[in-house]
Amino acid sequence: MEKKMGVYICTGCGIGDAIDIEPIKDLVDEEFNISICKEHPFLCSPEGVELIKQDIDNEGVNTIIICACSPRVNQDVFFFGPDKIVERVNLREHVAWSQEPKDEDTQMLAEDYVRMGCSKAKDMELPEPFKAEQEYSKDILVVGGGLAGMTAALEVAKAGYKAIIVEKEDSLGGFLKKMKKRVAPPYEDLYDTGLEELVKQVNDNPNIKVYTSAVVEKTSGAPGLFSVQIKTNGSVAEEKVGAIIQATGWVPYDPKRLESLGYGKFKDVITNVELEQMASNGGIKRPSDGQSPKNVLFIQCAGQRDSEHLPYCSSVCCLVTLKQAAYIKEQDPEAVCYVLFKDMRTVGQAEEFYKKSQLAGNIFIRGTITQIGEEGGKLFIEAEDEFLGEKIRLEELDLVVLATGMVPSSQPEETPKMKAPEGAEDADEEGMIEVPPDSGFYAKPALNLEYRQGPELPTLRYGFPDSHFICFPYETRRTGIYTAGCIRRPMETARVIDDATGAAMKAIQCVEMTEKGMAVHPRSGDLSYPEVNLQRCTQCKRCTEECPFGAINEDEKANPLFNPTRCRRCGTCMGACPERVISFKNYSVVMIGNMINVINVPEEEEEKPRILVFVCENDAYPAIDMAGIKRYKWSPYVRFIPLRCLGSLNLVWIADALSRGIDGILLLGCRHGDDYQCHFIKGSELATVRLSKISETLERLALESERVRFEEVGISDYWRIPQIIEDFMNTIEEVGPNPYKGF
Amino acid sequence: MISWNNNALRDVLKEVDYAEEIYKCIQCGMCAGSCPLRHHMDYPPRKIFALLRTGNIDLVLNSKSIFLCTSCYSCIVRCPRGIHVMDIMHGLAHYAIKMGKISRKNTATFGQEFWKQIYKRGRVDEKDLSRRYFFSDGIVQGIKNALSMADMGIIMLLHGRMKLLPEKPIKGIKQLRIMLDKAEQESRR
Amino acid sequence: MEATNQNILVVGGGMSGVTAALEAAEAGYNVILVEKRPYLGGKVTQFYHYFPKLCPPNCGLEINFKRMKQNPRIRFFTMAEPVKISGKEGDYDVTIKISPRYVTEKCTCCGKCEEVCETEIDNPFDFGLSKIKAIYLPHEFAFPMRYVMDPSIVGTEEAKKCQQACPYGAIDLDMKEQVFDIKAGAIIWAAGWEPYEANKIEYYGFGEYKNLITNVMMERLAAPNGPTDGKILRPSDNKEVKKIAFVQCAGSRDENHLPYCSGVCCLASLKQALYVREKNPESEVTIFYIDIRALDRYEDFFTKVKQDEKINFIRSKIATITEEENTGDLIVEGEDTHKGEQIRMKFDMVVLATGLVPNTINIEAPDVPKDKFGFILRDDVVKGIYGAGCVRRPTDVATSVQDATAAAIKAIQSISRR
Amino acid sequence: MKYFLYWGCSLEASGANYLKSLKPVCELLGMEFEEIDDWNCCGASVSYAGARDLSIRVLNARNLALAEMQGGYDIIAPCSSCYIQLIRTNHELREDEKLKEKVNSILREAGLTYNGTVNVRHIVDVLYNDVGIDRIKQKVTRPLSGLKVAGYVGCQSVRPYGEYDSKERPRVQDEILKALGAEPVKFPKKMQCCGSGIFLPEMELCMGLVKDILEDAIAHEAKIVSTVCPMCAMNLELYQGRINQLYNTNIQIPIVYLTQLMAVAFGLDLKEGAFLHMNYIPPEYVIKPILMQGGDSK
Repeated sequence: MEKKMGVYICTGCGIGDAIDIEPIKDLVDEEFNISICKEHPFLCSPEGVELIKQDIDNEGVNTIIICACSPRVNQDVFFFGPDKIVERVNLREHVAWSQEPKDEDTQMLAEDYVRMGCSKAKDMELPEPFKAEQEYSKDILVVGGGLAGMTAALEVAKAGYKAIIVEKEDSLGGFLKKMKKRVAPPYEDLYDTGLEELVKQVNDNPNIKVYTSAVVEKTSGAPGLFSVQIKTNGSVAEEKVGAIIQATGWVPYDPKRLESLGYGKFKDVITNVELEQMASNGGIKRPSDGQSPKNVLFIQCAGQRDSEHLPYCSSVCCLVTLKQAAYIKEQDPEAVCYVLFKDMRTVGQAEEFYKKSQLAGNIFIRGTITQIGEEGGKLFIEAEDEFLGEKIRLEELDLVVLATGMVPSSQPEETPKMKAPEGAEDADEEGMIEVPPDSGFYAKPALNLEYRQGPELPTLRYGFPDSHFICFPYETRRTGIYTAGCIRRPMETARVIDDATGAAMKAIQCVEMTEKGMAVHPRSGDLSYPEVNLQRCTQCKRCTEECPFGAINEDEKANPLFNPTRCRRCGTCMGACPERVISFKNYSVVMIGNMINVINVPEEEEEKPRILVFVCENDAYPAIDMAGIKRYKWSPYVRFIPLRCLGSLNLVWIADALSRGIDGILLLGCRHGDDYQCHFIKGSELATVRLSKISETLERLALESERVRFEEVGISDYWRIPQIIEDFMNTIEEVGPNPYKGF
Repeated sequence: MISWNNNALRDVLKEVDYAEEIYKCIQCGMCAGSCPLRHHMDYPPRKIFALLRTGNIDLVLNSKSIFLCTSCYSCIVRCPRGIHVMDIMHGLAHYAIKMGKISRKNTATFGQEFWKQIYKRGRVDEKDLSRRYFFSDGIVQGIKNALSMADMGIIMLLHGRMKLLPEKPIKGIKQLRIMLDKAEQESRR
Repeated sequence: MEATNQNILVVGGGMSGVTAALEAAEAGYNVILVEKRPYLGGKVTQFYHYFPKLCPPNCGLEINFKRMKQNPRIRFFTMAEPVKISGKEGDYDVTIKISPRYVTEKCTCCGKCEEVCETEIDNPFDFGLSKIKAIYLPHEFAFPMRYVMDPSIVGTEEAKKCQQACPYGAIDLDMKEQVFDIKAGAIIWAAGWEPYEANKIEYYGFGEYKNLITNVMMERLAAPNGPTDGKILRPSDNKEVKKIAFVQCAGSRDENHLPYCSGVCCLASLKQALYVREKNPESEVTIFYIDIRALDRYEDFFTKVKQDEKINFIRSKIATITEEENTGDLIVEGEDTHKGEQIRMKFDMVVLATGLVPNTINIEAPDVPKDKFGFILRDDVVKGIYGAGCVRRPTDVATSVQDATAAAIKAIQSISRR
Repeated sequence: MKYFLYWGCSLEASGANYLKSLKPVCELLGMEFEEIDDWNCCGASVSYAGARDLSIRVLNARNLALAEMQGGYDIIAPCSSCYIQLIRTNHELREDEKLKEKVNSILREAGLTYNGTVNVRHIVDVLYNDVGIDRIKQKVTRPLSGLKVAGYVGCQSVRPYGEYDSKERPRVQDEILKALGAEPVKFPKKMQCCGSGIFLPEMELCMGLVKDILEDAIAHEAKIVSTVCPMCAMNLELYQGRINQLYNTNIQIPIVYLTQLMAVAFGLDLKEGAFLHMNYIPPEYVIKPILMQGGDSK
């Protein structure tokens, strides 16, 4: 596209009072050869916008540089159609509202921002959406045919899409097949599982195809373009799908590990799973003598909330016990059920069901078991009763039920191992270390992805491939692959249904956006995508290793193979690439490099240091905006450059900036570590890792390491912004001016 | 060590009004926290309920707590599970008296005498009630008791706050007794 | 507004409503969203951090608003609410009422009006813990970023003064309530929740004792943009809070108030205990509870909080709170049901962990199944109007978002069934 | 405004000054009373020792049935114990059809039946809601200006059925006191139980309760305590000497009935209208100086 640039400067909101516009107009013309540069006292007014529109119509302007408020506001006002490039220069929050008006330094700051904006606009191209050569599929693969899987498939189908279910057993239903009844809102009663009806609906739906006794042997491709090999009854079928829902459910915690609670030792100690099966198969009987039990004890948290077993709460066991106590009462109204618990966790409206169970005469004891034994064919236990504050003894128990917990089907029985990197301290004798849960090589096989970063979804602790994000619970680290149901976290059936329904939504949304060449969350709708110049690639593998979403495969020569539909457009690959061969149409190493290059670096004698601040545009940038809105003041020597994510930070920018005489470089990014906040998972962490390697560069340039600093800034930390900048300015002052000035 | 006795509760459930509600208790402690005489109780009400659930009825019936209810209704008003805590305490006291387990003799006697007044006359004669209450342990103790309270009596008398004439039974006393007898029979069903 | 029943109407612009709108719009459907407040984001905008990550709610909202700004399929109205719904799945007529904001789209947020305005009102954003000018930006992150004038000054000289101060002619004092009809094929009711009114739990004395606050107020005290700039000071004398109590189940699990468990208050108090411990390092926290309900992996959070020795857990439903008049300290009494002892403890400040009351469908509308507490049930019988988030169950943010995502596909199905 | 006045057993004896002051005050306010013919005791709060719940419901149902038969006016119960037993029974019979049937089957033994049509009211409820603050104010001729009163509510007049007022933070009595020109003081023990029916047998424990209440009232500058229950009045008043002995305190504060203060404020004779001389701790010493300010000390 032949660019015709126009610069429009708003003098409203105090901008006109803070800076002189004429010198800016001059530099736009002189330094960038842009002949159209206009000012308006109220640019976002209809009249202001009209001014721009006229230039578009009459002068053919197609690249518009708006020097006004923050790009976070008035996006709709300054939108002139998809074929126009709009670049925003933030003269309001970052200049007029945070700097001394009519000050020389303020003026220089504004001028630099306009330069950077013009430079950026010059280097930017309109992105063209990615379109694969192959045909896109909008079908959804659902792995797992239990309640979650069937629900997801049905919801997909009801929305007009096709679904394919792959179920490893010979019939649909999953755990529902073992269940007698369901406990669900409004918690007034027990309800039928609805299994038959559900299976019928699935089987009758022409939009759903079911493979039973089947497993996914291989999944290759990318969203919109997945190719799945399904092994079923000795043959292999191939399906093309657009997105995947993994709903492979859970397995009960292995009760053999609960010998201390009498399991395996006493016949009449059983698990809640075993009781459920008995209940649905004709009745609850004592395993020892086949009698119907009169006195039944349920032991809650049989393994759960226990660092030796499952440190987490399994969330459904309280409800399950209440349900099973109801079975026992139904079978024998004279029977008595005791429930030994730590905390009753009947959240929400389920509290009603707890009350109902109490009213049925079931007895709830808060405490911990200290002993279990057998006497005259009956079981007894001793426990510390916290309500009574005394030791208690329960005798004549016919049955003891261990309320065991859920383990995600993704959790391997034993932690897999991998070759330790050189120098790893925790390597074993064979030079192996345990695979961390957030690796694609950790989980048990279910999808068999042909991904360079591993065949399965990375997981959180305890093997749940759940989202780490509170606001984005469907986020996974493999684009277009969503999880649903108890594989994500232990949940009751009502929640499983909701969850699977939501996963269906995400899956169809993904195939729709993918087809249009758009990114999915969090840069939803972004049409840009990374392009690589393979000629200059050195096969260093950094991009393929560091992509947080496993989007890049490798060929046998270790060349990166980009899968644009897997890509989230964070630019981590671009930041990782030492050869600078990865770029987006509107975001590139060169583009940012040129922005750095146009910053005016005064001579040392002028005593006007220059600090470059790379800012995460998702969190730190809004925080700076807020600081401006609060009219906080900070040094006029800083220059902010927003980045898509600090993961896209390329070290060459730091080297370039320092060699140009810029005195210090500050990185403002998200929190990392266990509770990371980076929307691209690893971005800010990778930036710090890269930063740790900058010392080499600094040494080469004979510069002090203090000149580069990373600071964690959350979006609400706007009140810290002035302090962070001041602290850094003080450091730079101590270190002294960059000796490269004027080279 | 407290051992469970599964069947012992049956009688309590029959003999104590609202006793079935003890199962609803979540042991939150609101009842005791709201009770004016909580500091004098051996077991707080919720623990009485927990003990009842174990079937250790004697522990409960021997507890003084069940006689220390001032009928202030705080526990009833505040119980998050809507349990008639006060009524259960009353019922337990009634049952304890019936079973001859009287941990607070004064209160038990006073209450019984009070009821006798009603049964006898349909109304309560305060003077007669206190006389009977003071003399419930025989004449010697009665005189002692009465003397210890004589100052009060005299004050009341002097201020015209003692009815001198004895209360006569109400007109419908006979029918009232029939009704009360029948109510008692019905209660045991 | 095009009259088409291909629209999805989303009622409520909190976390659930915004999510539902975005999920549907990004899949290619047109959404109209109405929000009662003058800005989107709902209740979580007032929160300092989320549990268990202790991260700021604006972080996720920023992403969502960014998604919204560039998505032409969503149209939203603030200060707007539905007043009547009629019709059936695939074909609803909805009457929408928009209250006057008195500030037009011309507002640039320059703040000139606020500078001249002298009248102050109770700041609704801070639950009345602070005052704000009668023309105000609801909060720093408000989206849309636009001022709003409190109706109480409309018609006064003060309002005119504000109008004259505005360099952009953005104040329209003649703005009137607007009522109009739209068509929709499906409706997502995501109107969120209100905190249970703590003064209804009379034995605690909320409203009477200054240093007795609720958990939502605590969020404001901890937030850097709150009334105390994020310092946890007690309201009576701005003293740093050293000894603080959290009273769980303040109204929840209580047949006299909310018989259901509000689901999130345990976790909220665990989180707020950490606020206090972090901001006032010498502080000591006591949490009075019946059961700690930290479901699933939230147990890890509970485990983490328990490790702090200065956070005590006492099993007791607190029975009474009284004020020590000369100091403003609060005395809580109840029974420690673990030790079986009566307790009487003094605190600088007490936080009532009040529960959630659903903003259920309370206007003329087709019948939607609800449980006895007013939570909207989702069944396969009644289609077309779907609850999402805390109108379905008292729950955390992640579950609300999940639920809203589910509601979006349900709404899409209602439209594509036609 | 016609009502049944169910005064119960105490108001003829230990609570005589309550009944005596109530009658002229209510008369002045235009209320008419009728007695329920052949009423019986309500059972008060200690009958449980000798009777089950049903017996007590029956006792009260008999009174309700008699009232219904006799004209069905609202029943005013000035004694809180009577009030709660009557209103509780009424409430339960109205709510629980099965119980009503059972109770009626017993009432039938005496040819009685109760249909649930009578309302049970506390005197405070009637004064506030039927008579109204305005009317009370109109009748005030000797405002109790500056008289700091602890309006003691206690338990059973509001808990748990006192729908006319808050169960935990009642204010109606204080509103009436204000209408009389008095100054009700805020004191946290306003609702703490005095020991009620078990005061006598559990005197040592209950004296502690009363001590707390009175000390609290005094600490909050009350010069006099007003009550609406004969049991409260007696417990608070009669044992002050013993409490001082036991706790080595020096509590002395007059305890009066609300109706006595009303009688004073309405200009009735201190003796023949308010019956202040019947109180053990003479309230005149507190009340007269107040009246002197207003130039009236009759």
